[in-house]
Amino acid sequence: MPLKTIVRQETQRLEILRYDGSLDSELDPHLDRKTLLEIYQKMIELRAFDERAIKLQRQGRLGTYPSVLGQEVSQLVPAFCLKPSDWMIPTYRGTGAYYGRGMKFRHSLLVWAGDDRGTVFPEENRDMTFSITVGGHLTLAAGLAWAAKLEKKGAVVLAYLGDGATSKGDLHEALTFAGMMNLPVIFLVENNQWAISVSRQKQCAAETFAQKAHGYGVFGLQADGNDVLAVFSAMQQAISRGREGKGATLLELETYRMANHTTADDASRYRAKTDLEAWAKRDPLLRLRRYLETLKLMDETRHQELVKNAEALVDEEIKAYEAFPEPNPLDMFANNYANAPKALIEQRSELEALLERKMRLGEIVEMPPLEGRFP
Amino acid sequence: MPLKTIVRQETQRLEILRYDGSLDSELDPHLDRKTLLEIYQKMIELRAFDERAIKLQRQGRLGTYPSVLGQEVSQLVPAFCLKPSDWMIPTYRGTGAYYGRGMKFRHSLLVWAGDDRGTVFPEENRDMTFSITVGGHLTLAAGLAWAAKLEKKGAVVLAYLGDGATSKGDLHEALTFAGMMNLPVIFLVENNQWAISVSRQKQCAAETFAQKAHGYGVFGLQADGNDVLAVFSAMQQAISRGREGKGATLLELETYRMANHTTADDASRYRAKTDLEAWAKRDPLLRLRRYLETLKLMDETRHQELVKNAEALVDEEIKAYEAFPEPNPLDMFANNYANAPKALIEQRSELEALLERKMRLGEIVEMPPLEGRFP
Amino acid sequence: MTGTVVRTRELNLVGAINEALRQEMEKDERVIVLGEDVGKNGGVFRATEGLFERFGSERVVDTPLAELGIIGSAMGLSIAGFRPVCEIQFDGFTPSIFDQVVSHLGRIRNRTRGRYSLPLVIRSPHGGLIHAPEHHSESPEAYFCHTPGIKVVCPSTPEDAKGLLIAAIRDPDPVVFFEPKALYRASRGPVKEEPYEIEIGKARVRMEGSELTMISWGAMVGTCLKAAERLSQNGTSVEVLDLRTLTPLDLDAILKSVSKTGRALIAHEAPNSGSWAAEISAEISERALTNLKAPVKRVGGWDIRMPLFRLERYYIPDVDRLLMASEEVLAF
Amino acid sequence: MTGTVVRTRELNLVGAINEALRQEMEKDERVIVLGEDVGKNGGVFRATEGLFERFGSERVVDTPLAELGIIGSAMGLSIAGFRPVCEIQFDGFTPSIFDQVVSHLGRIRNRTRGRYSLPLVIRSPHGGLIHAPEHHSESPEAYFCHTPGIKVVCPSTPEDAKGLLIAAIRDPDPVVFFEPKALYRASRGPVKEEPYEIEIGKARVRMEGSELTMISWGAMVGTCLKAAERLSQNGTSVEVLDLRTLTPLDLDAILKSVSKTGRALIAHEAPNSGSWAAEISAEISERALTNLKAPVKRVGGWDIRMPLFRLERYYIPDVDRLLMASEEVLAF
Ligand SMILES: Cc1ncc(C[n+]2csc(CCOP(=O)(O)OP(=O)(O)O)c2C)c(N)n1
Ligand SMILES: Cc1ncc(C[n+]2csc(CCOP(=O)(O)OP(=O)(O)O)c2C)c(N)n1
Ligand SMILES: [Mg+2]
Ligand SMILES: [Mg+2]
Repeated sequence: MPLKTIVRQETQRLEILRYDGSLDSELDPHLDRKTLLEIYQKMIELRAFDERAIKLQRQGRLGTYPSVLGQEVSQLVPAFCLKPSDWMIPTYRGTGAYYGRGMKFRHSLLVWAGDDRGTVFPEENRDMTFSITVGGHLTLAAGLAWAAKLEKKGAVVLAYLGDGATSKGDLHEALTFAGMMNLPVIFLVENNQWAISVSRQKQCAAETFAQKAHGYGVFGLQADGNDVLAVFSAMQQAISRGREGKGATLLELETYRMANHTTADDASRYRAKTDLEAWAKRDPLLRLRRYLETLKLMDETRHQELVKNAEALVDEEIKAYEAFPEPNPLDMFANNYANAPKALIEQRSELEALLERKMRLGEIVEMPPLEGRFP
Repeated sequence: MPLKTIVRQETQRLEILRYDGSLDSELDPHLDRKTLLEIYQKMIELRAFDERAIKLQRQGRLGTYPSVLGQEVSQLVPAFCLKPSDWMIPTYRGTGAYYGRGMKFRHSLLVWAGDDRGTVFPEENRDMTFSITVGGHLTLAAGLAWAAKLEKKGAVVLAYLGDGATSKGDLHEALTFAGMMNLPVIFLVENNQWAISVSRQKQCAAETFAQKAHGYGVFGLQADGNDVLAVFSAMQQAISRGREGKGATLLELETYRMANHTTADDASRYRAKTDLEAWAKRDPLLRLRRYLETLKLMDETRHQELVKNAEALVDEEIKAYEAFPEPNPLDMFANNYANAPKALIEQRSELEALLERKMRLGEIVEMPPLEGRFP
Repeated sequence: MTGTVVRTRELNLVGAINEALRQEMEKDERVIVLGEDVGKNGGVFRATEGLFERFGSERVVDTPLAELGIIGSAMGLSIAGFRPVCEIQFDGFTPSIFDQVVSHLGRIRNRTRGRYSLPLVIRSPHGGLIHAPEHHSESPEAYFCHTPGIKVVCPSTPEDAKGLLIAAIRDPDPVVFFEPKALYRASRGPVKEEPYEIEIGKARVRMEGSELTMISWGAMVGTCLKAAERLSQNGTSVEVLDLRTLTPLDLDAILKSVSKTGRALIAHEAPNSGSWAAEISAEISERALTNLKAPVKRVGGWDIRMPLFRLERYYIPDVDRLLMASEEVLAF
Repeated sequence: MTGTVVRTRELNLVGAINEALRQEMEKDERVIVLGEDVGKNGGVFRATEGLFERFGSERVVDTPLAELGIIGSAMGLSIAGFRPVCEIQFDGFTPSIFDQVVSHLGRIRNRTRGRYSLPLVIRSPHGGLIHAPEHHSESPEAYFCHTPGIKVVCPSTPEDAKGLLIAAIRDPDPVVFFEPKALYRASRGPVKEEPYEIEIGKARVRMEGSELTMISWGAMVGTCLKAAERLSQNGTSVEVLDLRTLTPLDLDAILKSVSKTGRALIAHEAPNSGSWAAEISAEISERALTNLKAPVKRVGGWDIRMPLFRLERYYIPDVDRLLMASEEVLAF
C-alpha cells in the first residue's frame, strides 16, 4: 500500500506494410483495389505538383512554398478517410491534406503566391484555412468538435499538426478540453522529425508524442506514417471512436520531411545527408507501389502513365493559376465584417483615391474587376 | 511486430502515515524529533493565522484572502525542505509556503490588504512573488531552473500550482522545456480538488495529474498531500533528482481545500458538506498529532501550549501589520525601471500636484513618508 | 403581457446582463454560455446565476481553467453555427487569449473570404476600484481596439448593458464585451422587461453641455458625471459622452460634441500611453483642429503597473483629477 | 588596433545585429541567446549565424517550439542574473508571448519592490514587404508600447541597430527589439568595428527640413526619406525624424521638430487605429496645439487583416501615399 502503482499505461505503434511491399495480413484493413489505386494516383499527382511548385518558386513564379515530399501518405490518407461533413484543418504544410479533400492545385498555388483568392474549398466540405501560427488552430479544432458533438450527426474533426507544434500550450489546452468533454476530434501529429532546424530529439524528451494522450485521458496511438495501410487503419479507428462518442485521439504518424522546411530554407546547414538516405528507403510512394505490384495492380507502364497524366494535370493547374488576373487591391476591404463600419468605408475610399492617383501616374495600367462583399 | 507496445509507463502514489497515526515503517523517512515538532508547531501557527485572517477580512480589516485550511502539509513541508539558495514560487494560495520559508505573517497580511509593502522575503532566500494569473509563473520557474543548472551549485526550483492550473498551456511549455533541458525544477501540484467551483473531475480526464509527467520525459509521482511523511519523502526524492542533475519532477499532492476558495467565495453553492466531512477525517494536523502522540512527543497540554503561543504570535503579527502607516501614493512610481523615463517623472509630478490639492481640500490630512527608488 | 405595454423595472448592471443572457438563451437554442465557474456557481459575480439550472449542463458549461481553450472553443462553436458567449473571469486574464484574438479571431471571416463568420461574445469584467488583488482591476481595451475584425463594447448603465449584450449576441461578428465591475451592483436603473437591442457603435450623451466635452466609457462615466456636476455648480456647462462602444468608434458623436464645445477631455482607467484615449484624442485633433479652443486632454492611469488596491484610487482618475484637468482645459 | 583609431566597415542590418550579439557574448559571459532555430541554423534570417559554433550549445540554445517557454525562460534566466537575448522568429508570433509580457514581464521589478530586475532582450523581425505568408509581416509594436515596465526599440540603419542592440543587452530592464526585416539585407551602411552603445530613448533627425516633419520608425523611415526627397524636388523642405526608440518616446525631439515645421505626418505599417502613431499624434496636438499649422496626419496600415503579399504594397503606406498625405497637410 505505501508506494503503489496506481496507473499503468501503454502506448502502441501500428505498422502493416513492410518496405518490400509485403504486409502483416492479420491487420490488413482490406482496402479495395479502387481505393488503393485512387490513393496511389493522388500520391503521384501530389508529388508531381510538389516538385513543380518548388521549381515555380525558383523561377520567381511562386512565393515561399512548404514541400510535402515524403509525407504524401500522412498528408493524403487521413483527409481521404473523412466525409465531407467532417471538419478538416491542416497546417501550412497541408497541400496534400487539401488535395485529399478535393481542393484544386490552382488554389494552393494562389495561396502560396500570396493571393487570398486561393482560399477556395469544395462547397460541400467543412474545410478550414490553415494557421500559419504553429498550433494556432488546435483549440479551435476542439471547438468545432464540441459543435459536432452537439449536432449529434457523427461528424468528426481532423486537425493536423507537426512535431514542433506539440510543444505549444495550445495543444495542451485543446487536449484538456477534448478529454474532459469527450470530443470527436483527431489531433494528428505528422512527426516529420523536424521543426525547421530543430530535430524531434530536441523538441521533447518523451519517447513518443502518442503517449502524451495519457495525460489527458484520450486515446493515443503511433503509426508508421509512410505506411498507407497503417495510416488508413489508424484513422479508421480514430474516426470510429469519434463517431461513436468515444472521444478524442492523439495519433502520431512517424514520417520524414524529405525537402527543405520551405523553399526559403537550406536544410543542409543542419542535417546529415545520411538521414535522408535512410528515409528515402522508406518512401511511402515506393512502398505502396511495391504492394500494388504484389497485388498485380501496378507495373512500370501503368505507373508511367499515371506520372504522365499527373504532369498534364499539374500543367493544367499551373496554367489556370497563372491565368488569374491581378487581384483588385480594393478587395482587401471585403469580408472583414458582415457590415463594414464607417471607418473602413472611409479607408477604402482613401485606397481608391490612391489607386486613381497611381493610374494617373501610369503606375497602374488597368484596374482588375472587384470581388467579395462590401460594405 | 504489427501493433506493438513501444512504451510502458507506471505512475505511483506514496502514502506513509495512516489516519490513525501509525505508519509504514519501510518508507519512514526518519525525520528527527526536532524537525517533526518544528513542522507541527508551524502547522499550528499557520492554522491559527489562517483562521484569524478570515476573521479580519470579515471585520473589514483585510481584503480578499485565500485560506490554506487543510493544506498545511502541502503548503509548509515542501518549502521547508528547501535551502535558502533554492528558488521558491508559490501561488496566491501560498501563505503556508512563504511561512515555511520564514516570511512573516505581517507581510502576508499587508499583501492581502492590498499593500505592496508586503512583498518582503527573508534576504537570504531566493523567493519569488506569486502570480495571480493562474499558471503565469510556470515558464518563469523553468527559466530559474535553467539558470540554476548553469550555475552548477545544485540549487533547485520549487513551483507550486493548483489542480486548476494544470490545464493552462503554461504548464505544458514549462514541462516541455524542463524535460528537454533536464532542468532542476519541481512542479508541485497541490491538488486540493477544486478550482473555485470546478471540481478535479471536471478539470481533466486523466486519472492523475502525476501521470502527465510521462508526456514530457520527466519524473512523476503522486503522494498523499495530507501526510507529512509522504510529502517530506517525495520532496526529498524530487530535490535529490534536481541536485544530482536528474531533471524535473511533477509531484502531485492530493489534499483538499477545506475553506471557501477565498473569502469572496461561498463554496456551499457548489459542493456537498459530506465531502468536507470525509476530508476532515484526513486532517493533516490531526494526523501528525496522532503520530507525535505515538512517539510520545505530544499530549494535550503541550498541544494547548503550542496553540496559545501561536495565538500570541498571530496577535503580535496583526498588531505589527496594523501599525504600518498608510503608504505614500507617490511610492507607486518607484521601482518601475532602473531609471525612470521622463514621462514617469512628469506623471509623478502630476500625482504630486493632485495630492497637494487633496491636502488643500482636507481630503488628505498628512502625507506618509516616501519609500522606494525613484527615478 | 400585451405587445404594446412596455414594462420596466429597476435592475443593477449584473442583473441586466443576467437577464440578457437568459432571454437570448430562451430565444435562440444556439446560444451557449461557457467559462470558468459559470455553471452551478453562477459566475464569480453571479452574472450567469440561474442559467445552469434553467438551461442545463449542455448549454451552460464550466470549462477547465484554460483561457486559450475557452476562446478556441468559442471560435470553433461559432464557426459551426452556434452562438457562444464565453466569459473570461477577469480583465487581467484576457492576456491569455490575446494570441487567438490578435492572430485569428478577427481574421477568419476575411481569411476564408466570408465563408465562415464568428458570431461570438467574449464577456469580461473591466476596471478597478473593487479592492481586488493584482490582475483583477485592469483595463485592457486598447489591446483589443487595435485589433481588426472585432468589436469592443463597454456599457455603463443597466439599460445599455442589456441592450448592448443582446445586440452583441446577435451580432454576426466577434464582440468583446467589457462589464465595469465596479458598477455590477452599484449601478441601478430602469430596464425594460422584454428583450431589446441597442445598436453597437453608437455613443450616448449622458449630460448635455456647451463648454467642455468629457468622453469616457465604463465606470469612468460615473466619475465624469460627478465632475461635470461639480463644474456646473461653478457655472461651467459640461457635456458628458458615454461611448458605450469603443470599436467601431462613434466619431460622428464625438466630433459633433467637440465641435460644439471646442474642448475635450477623455477619461479612462488604462495606462495612458497608447491607450484607446490616444486614438480618440488623435482623431479629434486631426479632424476638428480648427474647432478646438484648447488642446485635448487625456486623463488616464499612469504608465506603470497598477499598485495593489490600497493605492488604486490614486492610480485611477477620480473626481479631483478630472476637475484639475478640466480647469487646465478651460483656462487655456 | 589601438584605442584611438576607429575602424569602420560597411555592414548590412542583419550583419550589424550579428556583430552586436557576438561582441556582447564575448564581453559578458552572462549573455545567452535562445530561440527557435538560432543554433546551427543561425536563425531564419541568419542573425545568429556563427554564434553556435563560437559560443557552444550552452550559450546559443535552440528551444522547443514554445514561445511562452521562451519568454518565461528568458525571464527566469534574467532574474537569476543572466542576460538572455531571446528571439521570437517573426513579429506575427509575438502574440504568443503577450500573456507574459502584459501580465508579468514589465511588472516584476515593481512587484518585488526592486529586488529582482529583468535585463533581457526580446528580438523579433518587424514589418512587411518581403513577400512572406500571413503573420510574417506584422507590426505589433502598439501592443508592447502600451505595456508599462518595458522598452521598445526599432532601428532603421545598421549603425543604429548595432549600438541600440548593445545598449538593449546592457539595459537593466526588458527591451523589445524590433528589426525591420525588409532592411536586413537592403539597408547597408558604415558600422564601427568596436562595440558601442546608442542611447535608448533618443530619436535621430535623418533629414533636416523646415516645412513638414515626417515621423517614423523601422523600414518606413526609408519610405519617408524617399517621399521627402521627392517633396524637396518640388521645393518643400521636409524634416525626417527616425524615432529609433518607441518607448520611452523621445517627445523632446518630436516637439522640437514640429514646433519648427508646424506640420507633422506620422508614417507606420500597423493598423492605424489604436497604433503607436495615435499616441504620437495625440501628444503632438495636446502639447503643441498652438504651433500647428495643419492637423497632424497619420498614415498607416488599414484597420483590416493585412492581405496576403500580392497586395501588401497597397496595405503598407508607400511613397505615393506619403506624398498624397503630405500634400493634404501642406495644403491645409
Ligand atoms: C507560433 C509560431 N512560432 C514559430 C513559427 C515559425 N515556424 C514556422 S514552421 C516552424 C516549424 C514547425 O515545425 P512542425 O510543427 O514540426 O511542422 P513542420 O514544419 O515540420 O510541418 C516554425 C518554428 C510559427 N509559424 N508559429
Ligand atoms: C489565468 C487565470 N484564469 C482565471 C483566474 C481566476 N481564478 C483564480 S483562482 C482560480 C482557480 C484556481 O484553481 P487551482 O489552480 O486548483 O488553485 P487553488 O485555488 O485551488 O489553490 C481561478 C479560476 C486566474 N487567476 N488566472
Ligand atoms: Mg515537423
Ligand atoms: Mg485547486
